[in-house]
Amino acid sequence: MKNEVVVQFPSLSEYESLARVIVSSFMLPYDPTFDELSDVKTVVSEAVTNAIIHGYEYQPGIVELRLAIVAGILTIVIKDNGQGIDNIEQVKEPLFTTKPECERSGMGFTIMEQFMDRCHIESTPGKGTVVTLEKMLVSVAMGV
Amino acid sequence: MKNEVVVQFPSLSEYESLARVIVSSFMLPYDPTFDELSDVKTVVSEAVTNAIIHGYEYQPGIVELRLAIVAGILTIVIKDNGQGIDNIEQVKEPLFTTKPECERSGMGFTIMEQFMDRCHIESTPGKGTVVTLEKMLVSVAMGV
Amino acid sequence: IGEIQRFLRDDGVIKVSRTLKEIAVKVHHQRERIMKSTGKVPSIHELAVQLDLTTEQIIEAEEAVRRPQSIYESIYE
Ligand SMILES: Nc1ncnc2c1ncn2[C@@H]1O[C@H](COP(=O)(O)OP(=O)(O)O)[C@@H](O)[C@H]1O
Ligand SMILES: Nc1ncnc2c1ncn2[C@@H]1O[C@H](COP(=O)(O)OP(=O)(O)O)[C@@H](O)[C@H]1O
Ligand SMILES: [Mg+2]
Ligand SMILES: [Mg+2]
Repeated sequence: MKNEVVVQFPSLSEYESLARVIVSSFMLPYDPTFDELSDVKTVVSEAVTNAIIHGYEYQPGIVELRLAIVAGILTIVIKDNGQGIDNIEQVKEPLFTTKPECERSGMGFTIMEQFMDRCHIESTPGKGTVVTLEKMLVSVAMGV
Repeated sequence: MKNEVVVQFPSLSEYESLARVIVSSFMLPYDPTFDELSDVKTVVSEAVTNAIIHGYEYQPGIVELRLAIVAGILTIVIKDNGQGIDNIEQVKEPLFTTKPECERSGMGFTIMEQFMDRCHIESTPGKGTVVTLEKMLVSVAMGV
Repeated sequence: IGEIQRFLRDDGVIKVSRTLKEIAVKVHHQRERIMKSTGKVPSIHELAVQLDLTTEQIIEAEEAVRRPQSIYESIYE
């Protein structure tokens, strides 16, 4: 990908914040509004948290974050080499969660689909998960 | 390295700010003082700028930033696969610069040595440069 | 802000978390003001210019006030 930023960080929740500021700073040249930025940060939080608690189940691992903006479309890829997902259609359903005991809302993927223009999940059980999120940036779309 | 964060970004000056917020977010859980953070951001700017303008001479390339904190010591590694440095002792000298036409100050490495506890340069002409910077964090040292 | 920073610099041991929290409060108020007067959400750049801050500072501040530690501080200060 052209002008891509790649980040690898340990699967610890303290790095969720790092992922959020990275995406914020990455978007800055495109003059995002406060709301755009906050939506994107929210989905990054959801995907990174998923990698840490579901992918790696709090075990040590590496989460990879890739960012690119091509023709006004922001692409965010969040990858883990964790346990993977058996039934992708099922996990996308609102309120579906495999960790009800954790006070998780089961709304992570629903939020990602809502806030972004595209949310694509690829996963191999036992190998890991790649979530690809895309968003057309308004400021760019308006030619601002 | 334990709990290491690795970032790869294109050799464009617009990513200098990304490098700065990354190091800032990385240090924040250690509750740094204002001076500590501002010093560290300054040295990251210097090293990243060097990679872009001297290492790659504004040509496309990848800059790698690695961060780790072990036992209260922050280690920052900035790596490029650019043209490398012939005489390391010479470039460390205050005011030495190979780009006087660029209004560079020749103080980059002097600042890095001043603000950090250690500044180590490894370089292979034609292959690239690795700058390793270390700093004992006061907040951690004081057990704050 | 420049003034505050200079003051904090003199002190030397002032924690960044505190400065960032102050910035976040300013950003929040300015954002509300802009939304009331124009009905639009300002961009980060606009806010930075209006408040004489860097966009970097705004990003850092926004994130800093999310931290549980900062919430703790704002409750007990
Ligand atoms: N990276 C991942 N690796 C493995 N499973 C995942 C991953 N992300 C999500 N899942 C599965 O998808 C379900 C739904 O995710 P989500 O919508 O974010 O809700 P929640 O995280 O609240 O459970 C999770 O409960 C989990 O079973
Ligand atoms: N990453 C690098 N790759 C190649 N040469 C470098 C690199 N960093 C620094 N140098 C060399 O070291 C010199 C001194 O660097 P510095 O002290 O930062 O001063 P300045 O950047 O102002 O020239 C530069 O002029 C350049 O010749
Ligand atoms: Mg979730
Ligand atoms: Mg320099």
